[in-house]
Amino acid sequence: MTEEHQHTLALEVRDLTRAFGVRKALDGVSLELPVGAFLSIFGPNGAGKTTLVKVLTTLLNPSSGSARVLGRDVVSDAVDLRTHIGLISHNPLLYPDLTAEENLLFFADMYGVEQPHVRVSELLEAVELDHRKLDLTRTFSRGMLQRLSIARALLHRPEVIFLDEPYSGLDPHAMDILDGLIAQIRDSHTFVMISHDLDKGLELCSHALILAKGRVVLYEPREAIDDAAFRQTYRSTVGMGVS
Amino acid sequence: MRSITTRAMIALVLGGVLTLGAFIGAFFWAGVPDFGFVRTAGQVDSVRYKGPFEQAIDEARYLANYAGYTVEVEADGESVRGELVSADAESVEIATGSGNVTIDAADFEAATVFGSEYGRPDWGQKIFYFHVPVAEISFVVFAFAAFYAIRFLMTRNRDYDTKNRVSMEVTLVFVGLTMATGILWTKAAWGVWWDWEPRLTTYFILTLLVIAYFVLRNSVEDEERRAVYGAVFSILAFIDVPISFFITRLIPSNHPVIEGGGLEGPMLISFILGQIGMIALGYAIYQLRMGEVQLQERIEQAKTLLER
Amino acid sequence: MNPTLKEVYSLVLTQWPLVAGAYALLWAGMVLYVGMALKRLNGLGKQLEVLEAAVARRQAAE
Amino acid sequence: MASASGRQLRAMLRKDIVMELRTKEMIMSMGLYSLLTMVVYFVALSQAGSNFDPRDIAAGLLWLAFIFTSMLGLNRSLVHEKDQGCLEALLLSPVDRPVIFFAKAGGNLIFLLAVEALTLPVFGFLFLQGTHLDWGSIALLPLILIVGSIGMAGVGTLLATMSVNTSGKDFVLAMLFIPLMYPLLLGAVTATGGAIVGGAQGVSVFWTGMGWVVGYDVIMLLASYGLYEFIVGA
Repeated sequence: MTEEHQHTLALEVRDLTRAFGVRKALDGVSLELPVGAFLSIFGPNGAGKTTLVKVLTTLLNPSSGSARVLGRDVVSDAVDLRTHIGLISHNPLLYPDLTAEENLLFFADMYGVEQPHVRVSELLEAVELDHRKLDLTRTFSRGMLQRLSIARALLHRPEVIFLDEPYSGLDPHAMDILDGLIAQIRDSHTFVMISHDLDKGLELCSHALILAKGRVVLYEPREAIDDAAFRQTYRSTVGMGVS
Repeated sequence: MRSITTRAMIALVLGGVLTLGAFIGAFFWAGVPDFGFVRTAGQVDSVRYKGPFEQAIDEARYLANYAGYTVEVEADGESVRGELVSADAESVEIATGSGNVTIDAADFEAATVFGSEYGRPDWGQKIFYFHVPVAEISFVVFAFAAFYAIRFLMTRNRDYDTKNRVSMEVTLVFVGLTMATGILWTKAAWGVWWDWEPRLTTYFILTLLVIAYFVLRNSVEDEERRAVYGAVFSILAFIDVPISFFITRLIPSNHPVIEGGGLEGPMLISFILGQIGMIALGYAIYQLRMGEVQLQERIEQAKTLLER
Repeated sequence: MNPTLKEVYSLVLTQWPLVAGAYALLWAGMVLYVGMALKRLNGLGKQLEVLEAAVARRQAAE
Repeated sequence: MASASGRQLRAMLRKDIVMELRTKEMIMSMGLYSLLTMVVYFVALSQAGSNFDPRDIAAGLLWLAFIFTSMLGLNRSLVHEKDQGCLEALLLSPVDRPVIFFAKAGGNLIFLLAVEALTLPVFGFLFLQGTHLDWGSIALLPLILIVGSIGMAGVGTLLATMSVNTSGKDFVLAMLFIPLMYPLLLGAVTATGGAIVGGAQGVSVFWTGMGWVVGYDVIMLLASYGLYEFIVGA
């Protein structure tokens, strides 16, 4: 990894293919994303959005091609890379039989966060859950879980945050809180978000990507996008979905 | 595609001819070995006649098994020869040319029994010419499956997964045939259909493992995950193969073990014929199934091409 | 019959049908399996022909 | 790196134990299941007559209870990880995959041993009263329980990680687990039988069985350790 890359490019994907036999979940995806950007990924079901995020978060290995996140290769520098990225999924990724505090402390241990208790109470305050920190997350509402999930993703101060349909299943109030939280950390982080919601995705993003059948259909910075044409392109890809 | 089926057909015909040849050799050419001896008072048949026998007896009651045999009994310093009528712990009765003689057991000193010895034909041994090759091939194909599993995990190339799966299928066929032929032989040789004996037990476990492999595959949705799980499980399951193979050599077992140099001439030739034939059949089945899988893949490809 | 011969032949009679039966079973199993595989192969071949003809037609039309 | 792995291993173990102590789900279900097995044993043996020696079959019955009980726990422990996608969160953290294996297997081993420690005296109380026991050789029992459970927890964790992703979890786990466990079970039952029967011969039988189980443990744990990364990443 080079210093220069680390500070200019958050994502550097070259000809990335993820295939099993003839079925290709990703088929030659290439893109670059500067640090500090907000990338929204759109596409029909089965377009390869989740696969792309899984490769970038080192959960899946690419079949061919390469991907670098913050200048770190997702295969050879995987362990190092994991300390620099966070994931907020539509699944809370929390243990229902642990309290909010225990959940965060456990993940702080996994990441080796320094002064875990200080960091955890700081984050619990930020997501306004400090009054519920001794309750089992089993008893939490969907919105509270999502907030705690954000705290979990931020524990180790990641530089790139991946969001996998974070708004699905949230009520309007919880959505507002999530919006507020993202706005708070917007400037200091790079975001990669999978979204089904065109309005929301376009509103937040600085770069937009449409995937279909594992290929890049469109990848442009926000300024270059004409909303109507973009919607048209998006709609035409939905027909190409596998489902 | 065609070439695979052609190769398969050649191997199939070759295997068929060779195993048939092994069968003919085994049943009509190779001799029937003897499975112990039976003894009789006189010569009754020349087919399996092994010659006369003499059995020394040191106590009167041991003569009880030899009624009808010619015996020579030493008693009180005298020797009496004739056909044994009866014998027990008290007395021995012998029919001589000059009437029956009864000897008190207390006077008994020694006796010799005379008669003929016959080989008992061991037809069960004929299973050896095909059961053993089938079982061997089941192990060998399983080894191939495990090898492809390792290759798959190393490369993530789907072709190796296909080879692993097809090898396991061929293993299942051969394991099934080994079980079926083995059970019939068990009935012939031991008089029971099944015995929880080390070799049989470990082979039964092997059968379950091969079936479990397919149960596992069928219950996994995602294609790649299915391949990985299948590969990992076939490697773990392969550990039972050496156990099953060597267990008859480690633990006392009723199951016959082939010892080197036991076979000669027609027997050896028939056996080797059977082995080569079975290898050819295994190869043929493997290629046949591979051809089928590849055809299926081509059909899938054509379908996706048309749906585009 | 002489008891000895009876014993000798009884062994021959019980063992030999079982062993020959085992061989017959082996062959029946093999033939059945291979037959089924060949039948499936044949069916797939036909299906492929239909599909490839369709692909050729499609390509000619384009 | 080693210290990081150690910290992560401890964290995962502590998390499993805290969760278990809170819900008591695994211990309760496994413990009750093994007690129910005892009732079934009583029914099964009720026609055996008075002159049969329960010591002859005690080892087999014990391990029968252990193996079925262990499957219950193995399934639970991985379902916990799968339920809310927590396994994914673990995989996202900078942890070596074998550490996850050792943590899960370690947790399972602890719960398995706890249930065995509960079952063993109950079994002895219910079935072995009034029989002659050689306490010198009975003292060897914990050894075979621990060594046997290590193999069960190790291989079981690997297989449960697979079966939790299949349709028909419990059945698939049983189908994979029991045949693979056969060599271990045979050795463990042999050793346990030797310890229960006692005497010089019993002790020698015990060590033979132990040898088998230790050999099995070494081979299977190495294989599971090597293969876990593929399973958990798939």
